Amino acid sequence: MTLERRSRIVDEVEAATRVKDGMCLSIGGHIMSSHAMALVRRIIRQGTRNLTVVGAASAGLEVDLLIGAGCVRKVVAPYVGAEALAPIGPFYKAAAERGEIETWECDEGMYYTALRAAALRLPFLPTLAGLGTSLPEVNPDLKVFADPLTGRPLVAVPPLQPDVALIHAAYADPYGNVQFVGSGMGDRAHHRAATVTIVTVERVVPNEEIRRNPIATALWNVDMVVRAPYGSHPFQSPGFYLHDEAHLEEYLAAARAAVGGDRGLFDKYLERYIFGPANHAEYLQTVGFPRILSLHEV
Amino acid sequence: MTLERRSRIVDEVEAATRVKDGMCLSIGGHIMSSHAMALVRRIIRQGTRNLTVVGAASAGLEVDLLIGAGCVRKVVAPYVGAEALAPIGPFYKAAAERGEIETWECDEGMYYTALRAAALRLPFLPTLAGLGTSLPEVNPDLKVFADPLTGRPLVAVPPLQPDVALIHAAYADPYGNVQFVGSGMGDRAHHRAATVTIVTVERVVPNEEIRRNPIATALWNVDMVVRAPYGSHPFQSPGFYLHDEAHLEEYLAAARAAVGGDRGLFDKYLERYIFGPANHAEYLQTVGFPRILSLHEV
Amino acid sequence: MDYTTKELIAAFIARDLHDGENIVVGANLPVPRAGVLLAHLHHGPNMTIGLSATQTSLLKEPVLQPFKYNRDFRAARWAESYMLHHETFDSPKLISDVFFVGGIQIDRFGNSNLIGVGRDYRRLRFRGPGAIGTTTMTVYTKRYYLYLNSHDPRVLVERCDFVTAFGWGAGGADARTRLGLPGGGPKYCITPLCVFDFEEEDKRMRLKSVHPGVTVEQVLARTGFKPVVPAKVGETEPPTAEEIAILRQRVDVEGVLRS
Amino acid sequence: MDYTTKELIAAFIARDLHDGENIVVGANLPVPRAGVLLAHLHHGPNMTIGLSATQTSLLKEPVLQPFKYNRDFRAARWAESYMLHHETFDSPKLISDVFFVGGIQIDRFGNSNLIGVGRDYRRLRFRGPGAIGTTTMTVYTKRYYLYLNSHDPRVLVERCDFVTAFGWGAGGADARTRLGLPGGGPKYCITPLCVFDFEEEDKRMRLKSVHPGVTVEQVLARTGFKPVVPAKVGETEPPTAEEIAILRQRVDVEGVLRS
Repeated sequence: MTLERRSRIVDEVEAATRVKDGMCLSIGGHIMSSHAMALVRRIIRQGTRNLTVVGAASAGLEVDLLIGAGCVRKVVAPYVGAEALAPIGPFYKAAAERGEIETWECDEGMYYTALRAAALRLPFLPTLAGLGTSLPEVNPDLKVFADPLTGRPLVAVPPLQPDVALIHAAYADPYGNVQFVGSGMGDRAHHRAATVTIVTVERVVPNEEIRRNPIATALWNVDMVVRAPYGSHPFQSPGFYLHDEAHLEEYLAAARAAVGGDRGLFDKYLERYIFGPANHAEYLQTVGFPRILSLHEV
Repeated sequence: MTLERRSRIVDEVEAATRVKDGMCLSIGGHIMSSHAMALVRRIIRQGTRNLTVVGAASAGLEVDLLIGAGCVRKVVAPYVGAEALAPIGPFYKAAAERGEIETWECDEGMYYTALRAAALRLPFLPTLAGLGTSLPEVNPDLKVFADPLTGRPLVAVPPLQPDVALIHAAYADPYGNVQFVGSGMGDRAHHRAATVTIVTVERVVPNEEIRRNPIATALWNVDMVVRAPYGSHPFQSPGFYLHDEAHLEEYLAAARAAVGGDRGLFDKYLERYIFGPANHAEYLQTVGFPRILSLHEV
Repeated sequence: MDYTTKELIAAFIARDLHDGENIVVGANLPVPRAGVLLAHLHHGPNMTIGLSATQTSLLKEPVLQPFKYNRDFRAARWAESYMLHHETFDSPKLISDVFFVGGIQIDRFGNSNLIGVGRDYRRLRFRGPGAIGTTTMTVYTKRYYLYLNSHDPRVLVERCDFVTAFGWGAGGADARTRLGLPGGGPKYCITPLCVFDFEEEDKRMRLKSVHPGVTVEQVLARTGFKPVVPAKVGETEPPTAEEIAILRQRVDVEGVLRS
Repeated sequence: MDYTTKELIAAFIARDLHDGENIVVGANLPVPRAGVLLAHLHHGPNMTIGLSATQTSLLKEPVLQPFKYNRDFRAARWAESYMLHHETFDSPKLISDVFFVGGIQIDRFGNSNLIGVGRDYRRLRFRGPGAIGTTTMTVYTKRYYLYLNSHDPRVLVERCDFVTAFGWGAGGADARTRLGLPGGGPKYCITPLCVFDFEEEDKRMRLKSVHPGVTVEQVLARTGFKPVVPAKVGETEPPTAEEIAILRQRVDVEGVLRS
């Protein structure tokens, strides 16, 4: 018997081509943590347009960057910002106020309810959240209805199915078994709902290493594994490195100027970090080892 | 500062008194594995009656034993049996055929849907399962209804809330942090739905040991922790010991005779293993070290 | 080549399973279990095998140990990941692509019954073990196989007293889509005598092949309904020497399929 | 005893939290964070502290490090268990007993708005960050606290342009039970000037106490609606020396609450 398991490892350049114009794209992580940035940058570079972006339950500036780069038609995210650095993403705020993007308004609980409905192939799931609020008004996909057993009011949440889920994790073996350092936030919900899952990891590990702690395997059978050390930069990656605040401030200054009417700085940002570097390794080279290694683990 | 955390450790005798006549009691584990038998035996010994027993998604002979001992009014379980040893529990089969117990018919998917509805404090959750089947007829709590968004038929499953959940696990610290060897089957769903959770464990470990692998902590803030080595006997406990087939055969022979009209063997079984021993340690003494130590781990 | 009916069926099942599929293996049905493992070792290196609440690949195991019970924790030794049981049905990515369903009754449209036999649910003549996970699994799996250990007219009935897993309902290729069920429904019904498939239009059970040595008449005499019988009914294809070698040397060393 | 308004508020919050409660601590609201940790170290040895997607007890930590961001993984070093974020809302046993909710608008019935300001949702004058988890959390938590970093008539408004967290709706003690919401609703609204509670019958916001040095008139001048003002409005009780000692020596060593 010499049957061999097929490796699911691809590079970020090839993986990103799986994301096409008009798709629904989810991006895992949580605010300042664990976004598959090597793929997000590549998607901008390849010029993908009209995306529906399902950000993390609380999304960070990766969604803002995609909006600023002109890739986004619609955003699903209960929050887009950078906490104390920026209470709301500059491009997100401006594009929403100007009606340049559509927003699917929900909170985190409703958001996971919608992903779960998709995973279960259900036309809706009910929730108590949203009763008495403006959410069913500003999001007409949410409907108040009477529970068929008791007649009580509930909110019906329709399914939200990403075509592609992008996730950043700590480890994967070549066969699509993925482990996080820590909880993995809400990334399991993305994987379960999405048609295709692409995972970037800090380290590819042998299958034997996965088997040493199988209870830590959070996702299995993911479609593609991309080796991308520092792949969440400028955001943190649990157990590996912290956020690059200086880089995020550089981004925010460029973004704020752009929404104020001067795109010069932002165009330079895009050129320097996204259109210039040929791939993820070149991106890291541009950021530079001194900066990268300054993002300590503890 | 000399604040101290309160220990949640109690013995099985005290813990079982939390279960009162007429309550809804869930029992974790799965078929031949991981039932909190030290508590089940104690509940029989203290003479609790009219229980609604929510067995595991697939329940084993622990539910059958409770029926045989006269503690049960109603059973919720998609399966009650012992696989190849007994395709169906003898007391369960006889009591259901004779109308001596009520059965809340469902399958495993609907069962978890009902527990989830309870955990979420929702009056119902929808499922595709059961459409076109007899389940909504034989279980009038299940209702076919039209999805409020698309008009498609769905089955509404009402909540199922245990008053007390009994769970058997590998380890817990004194503060209610519980870890399994392996998956813990569906026990998290029981804990989330139930008002009170009591966990028997093979070993109580220091809090520091829990902190060494916190991703393995499956339940936290459980209400009581009971130290019960071999507490799942005669069923297996993952990582510790296998099922005691001889004991289960002894039980089955007694149960089969009892449903056939001769309760002698079963009365002896109850006396020997449940009414005789004063506590769990005395039960183990009755079973005996040679038998217990023959239930190897690998 | 000498082989038993159980080995024949295991090989038949194995050939219908595809590389890359995600398939859970129970302990209670040793023949389907052997079929899945044979497929995995024969032509399915990228199959994900669900075993005792874990997922894994068993390619590198020279010999697969049999286990008597579903949750025997010794079978978790090869785990690559664990399945929390309450999450089993949370996504098609977690759910087995393929499933095997037994029945105390199976009707001519592939509906199955695990509740009991009788007219009145409150006074069953024979109480069955319960639906287990079959109601939900058969909603979602890409396809499933009805599997019987004995071919009996009291089991293969015109109409089930109760239905726990919806097959093709009262018939018709759209029986499932009309209800909005995403799964593909029952594909075959496999018994010790034969294999049935389902007629394309009205989804009545149809005799697909008889096992070597079995006649069509024997099947009809032991079947409680009248299946569609094509003009020409072939024989179930015997296992190859390679399949038998894998079965006996790696999958079923204890010879459960030879007993 | 010298103390800042932030320390005063932290102590006020701490006194309202009970031993045994399960409370998640955000990073973005340093004053409520300090209040929760003060309660834990002062009188809550059995509190479960939710921190950076973990649950833990911090009793044995002599000094608690501050963290700027919610998911800073360094705060997971004390983990006893992890919370998968998509399971946060799956059970009251997972959900924080208590929650803190901000708002770009908060109205006189304690409803809050994080969506935006304007009449037309498609053309907001000011787009807010979004509801985060507040819509669902406030459905379930035993009680919650509205918390504002500034006391401003444009924030404390007669009526929110949009509501993301339902407080007491259009008023009435049964406003929440009529909708079937299991949680206890907003208990206090805490600002740099004062603490509001809610009148028992119609649940209008009522001035409960002004912080030392603040007058009722100052509060009214900075509030965009007319709260209920009792004949006698007391002062928010200052922190004790012990509370200040815990805050400065263990909870807030960097002095965020003193800046």
